[in-house]
Amino acid sequence: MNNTEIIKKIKSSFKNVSVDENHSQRIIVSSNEWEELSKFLKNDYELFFDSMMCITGIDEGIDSTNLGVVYNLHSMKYNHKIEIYIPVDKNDPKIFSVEKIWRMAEWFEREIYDMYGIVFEGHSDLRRILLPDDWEGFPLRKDYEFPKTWHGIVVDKIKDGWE
Amino acid sequence: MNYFTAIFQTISTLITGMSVTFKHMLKIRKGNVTLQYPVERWPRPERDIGFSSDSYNVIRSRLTVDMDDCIGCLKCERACPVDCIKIETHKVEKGEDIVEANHTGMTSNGTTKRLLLTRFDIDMSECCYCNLCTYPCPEECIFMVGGPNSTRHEIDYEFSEYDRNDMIYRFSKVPPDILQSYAEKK
Amino acid sequence: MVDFYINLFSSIELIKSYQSSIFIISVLLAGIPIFGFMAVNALVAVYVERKVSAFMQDRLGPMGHGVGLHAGKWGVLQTLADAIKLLTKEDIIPESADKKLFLLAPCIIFIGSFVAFAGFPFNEFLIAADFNLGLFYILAMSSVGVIGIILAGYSSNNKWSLYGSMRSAAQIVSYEIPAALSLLPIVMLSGSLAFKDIVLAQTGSTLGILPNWFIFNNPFMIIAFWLFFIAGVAEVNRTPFDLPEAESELVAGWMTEYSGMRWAFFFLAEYANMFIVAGVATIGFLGGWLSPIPGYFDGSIWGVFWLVSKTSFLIFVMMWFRWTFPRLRTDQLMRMCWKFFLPGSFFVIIGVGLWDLIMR
Amino acid sequence: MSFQKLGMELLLIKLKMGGNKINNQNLNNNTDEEMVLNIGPQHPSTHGVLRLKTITDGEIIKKITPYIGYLHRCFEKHCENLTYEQAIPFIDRCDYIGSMNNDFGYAVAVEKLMDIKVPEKVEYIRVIVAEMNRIASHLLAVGVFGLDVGAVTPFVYCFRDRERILDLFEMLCGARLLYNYIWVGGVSHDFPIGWVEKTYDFLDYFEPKIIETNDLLTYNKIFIERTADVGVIPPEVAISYGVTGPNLRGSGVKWDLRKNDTYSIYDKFDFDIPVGTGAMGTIGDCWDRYYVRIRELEESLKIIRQALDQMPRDGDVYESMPKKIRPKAGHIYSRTESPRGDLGFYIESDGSATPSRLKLRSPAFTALSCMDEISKGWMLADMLTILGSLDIVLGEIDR
Repeated sequence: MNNTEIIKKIKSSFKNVSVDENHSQRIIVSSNEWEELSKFLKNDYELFFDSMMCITGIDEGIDSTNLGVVYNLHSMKYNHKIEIYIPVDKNDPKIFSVEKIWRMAEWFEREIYDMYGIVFEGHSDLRRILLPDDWEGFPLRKDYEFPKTWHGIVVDKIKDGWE
Repeated sequence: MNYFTAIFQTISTLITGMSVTFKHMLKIRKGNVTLQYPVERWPRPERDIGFSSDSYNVIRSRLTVDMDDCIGCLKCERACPVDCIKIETHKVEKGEDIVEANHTGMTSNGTTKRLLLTRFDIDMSECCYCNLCTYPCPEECIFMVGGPNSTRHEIDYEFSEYDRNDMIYRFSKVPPDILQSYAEKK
Repeated sequence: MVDFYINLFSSIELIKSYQSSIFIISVLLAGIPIFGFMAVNALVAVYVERKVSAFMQDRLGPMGHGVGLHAGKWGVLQTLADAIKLLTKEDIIPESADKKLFLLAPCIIFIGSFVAFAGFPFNEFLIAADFNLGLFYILAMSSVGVIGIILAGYSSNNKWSLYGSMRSAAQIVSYEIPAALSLLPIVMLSGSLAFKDIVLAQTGSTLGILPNWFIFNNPFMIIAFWLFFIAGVAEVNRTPFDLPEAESELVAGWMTEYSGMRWAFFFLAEYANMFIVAGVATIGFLGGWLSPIPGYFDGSIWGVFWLVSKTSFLIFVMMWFRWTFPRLRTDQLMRMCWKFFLPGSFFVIIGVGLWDLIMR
Repeated sequence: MSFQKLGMELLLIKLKMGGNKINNQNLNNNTDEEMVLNIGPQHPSTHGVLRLKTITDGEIIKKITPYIGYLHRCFEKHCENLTYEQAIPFIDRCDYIGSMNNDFGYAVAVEKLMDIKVPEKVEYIRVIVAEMNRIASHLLAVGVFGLDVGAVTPFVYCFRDRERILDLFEMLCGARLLYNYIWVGGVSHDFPIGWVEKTYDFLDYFEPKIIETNDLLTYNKIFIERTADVGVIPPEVAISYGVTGPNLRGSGVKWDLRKNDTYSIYDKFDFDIPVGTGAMGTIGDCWDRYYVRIRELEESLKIIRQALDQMPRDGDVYESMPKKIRPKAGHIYSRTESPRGDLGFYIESDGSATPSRLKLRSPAFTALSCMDEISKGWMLADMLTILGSLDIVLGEIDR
């Protein structure tokens, strides 16, 4: 199946799914429909997306009120791909966790939580993964401000004869 | 029966392995790969790219600047991914030569120098040897030493220092009185 | 040697009456050379080990260009430099360690191998304490060290050390059995537990050319030799049986927390144990201090030479093992002992017994 | 004061101060038989700075919780402030064992985003250096795996051969480990004169060395005992966890992006995809994963030989290199086969000279995430074997 066929197939079951205007290959789903759609994508006989390639968190910019999560899915059986984009509100970022469906999502979702603060509902172990547990803020958000000190250690570069 | 095959397999494979190491031990004179470092040095790779060797850098090594040729275009500073180059320039009146500061009007490529470089610092402790700064340079005055350039600068791999500040290489040699006068003008 | 010194001093009129001091002096005079030998043995063996490992790995190992700046020609001074470094290093005792046991452990390990050397003959006369139970004594003494290992692992209050010592205890205790059982055929053939008698039983030649060593006595003895040797390798914790210190698993096993001189004592003991295991194998199977060409090059000095060179060869084989093989796992180690080595050594005992019964 | 009395005094002081009490709290309410063991961050076989909190019962592993992030260098945040060219030195440093493959993946992704068609010669050069780097990376994986199991010598042999590849790379681009060689739209410079001949020499030299490694390690009975049947990853678990590369092929799944989702000019070469067959135990055990790597060495040699034979000798490597890299607004997810598996790049561009988002999907990250699943119930020594067989690079995991 090629991309348009996959999108058609998904659209036949899910009415609210829309194709991204800027990027025609991917589809946009609202976060409350993702739970059903993810199970459908995994279990449907013709789609059979058994492998998740990548989950990426995105900040749409300082002006936008949205964060987003991009899921890149792939079927080992049929060798076709689909990209799904789910926008979430910056103030209350919540999204269904697909940890139980694709196990690799466990760490990728933790990483996105770590970097963007998107909460994955139903995740078994949602902790920070790359940053220390006591880190404040979510660094990959565009409005993140770099801390001046960390535990009393001055972060700014101090070097003789430099600036 | 498995019991005895296991014993046999163990003995035969272990003896095979031991013969490999023993052969290596006997052939140590021919096969050794140790480089006895302070006495023997790493051989410089022969790199003949077919280019004019003046403009080419064969080894990722210490950065050097020919201050005679630098026109202060800041392209290398902008190309550096780790911001280890810092350049400060001052405008000089046309035709003014300041020989003691390597400001002599013309570069070897024939470009007129309009700016006096009061500061050209490279922090080699931060340099990541990516070579990105050498490509955009229009005068080919910033380069890494070694290889064909070794006629101009000797190859050196181990440029360690006791003080971290000594790793900041200051290429601009503007005498203090001139520096003072420009600071006042500003 | 002790008896020799006691006799010597007793014959001197001046100090004849101080019997107890004569005994102490004699023991010291016999013991100090052992300590010296252990130290020299460790120095040489460490150097050889480094060189052997380097050559097997296409490297050169320690090298140098001139004394002072580097470690001498071919790096011969390397181990000496290491010894000086270890002696001058800070001795760290972890705060939460059980201090008394922590300090006691290296002593016990060292004493274990030191005492075993007391019964070890270098030739017919050169033996610190000659007694008629030599083989039995050395087998008993070589397992004293395990107490030290357990103490070291327990007292360090470190989980890696604990793992190392537990593994070590299980391993050494298990491998004692096949090691001892595979030495039994020697006792059967020579009819004695004294080293002197064992070696004397191997004089002469067999099959015309071969020396009449026990290893050539019958095919079962070859199996017995390898069983003992491999069990011995396991007993001194060398690769492929180096689970107690398994550097890639347990950091350094039971010696993780030790540093400086205490750690050097472990090292000294390890190489001394290697020498003892190789030496017992030499005496038991390879004719001890007898020359490989029967009838030639025999004598006291030659005897020491033959014994040390045969033993060194076996130590080299141990090093060869170490730089070739991967390490076993705990359960595999135990399985190997109980399923292969123990039945094997019983089989050898029966075989040697039958052979002796039928052929002689 | 007598000594006895002094001793009593000291004892009393000690008791008042709480004595030698060791702070021995029961972590996580374990039962008496369980023990928490911290493996790492400083441990000889964690392949970097990785901390594994293991709950053990004797030597049996009950649970593993990996803690990563000790090498976190804010790679993704950093890339948002760098131009596309400047990002390459940082991408080099992610998987520092297979830098060429990282650059390759990145270059392919950006070229797809910008619709650049690179000349054939550049493609050949890229394939050759990427496969050379794959050999170097697999040599390290094989050698270090041997080291984890306890064999030191294969490690040194592997490094000896790897050094030759690094020498060739030094001749090629001046750097030995972090090359910055493959650029968007081209490579930083052409092969130097004599490099191709030296590469042929290396191929001839290297082929018998694989047999030697097999003799020394692969078919060694102790090694087989240690690795066969240990740490089996069933295929469905591997796919679900996103385990890719040699680890997935070790589980018997014939999946290689170079063949199945081909990029660059890999479709021009004739090579096999080695998969685990369970020759010494179960399909998907440590030995299979190890042996897939050994076989891949041979396949890479094949590819290099073909590429060197077919490569056009003339041509400009800078031909298609853009003056300024400013992709139009858009995004791309592109993946290539790095020595460790699928190396994905998600790049989102807003039309400026810097990417607005650059995500690196690291294959070692997913491989490590299934650590807990596959090593439960094995012994401590096996756990480190399994970790070694996954061939992780912490620089790539932590980014």
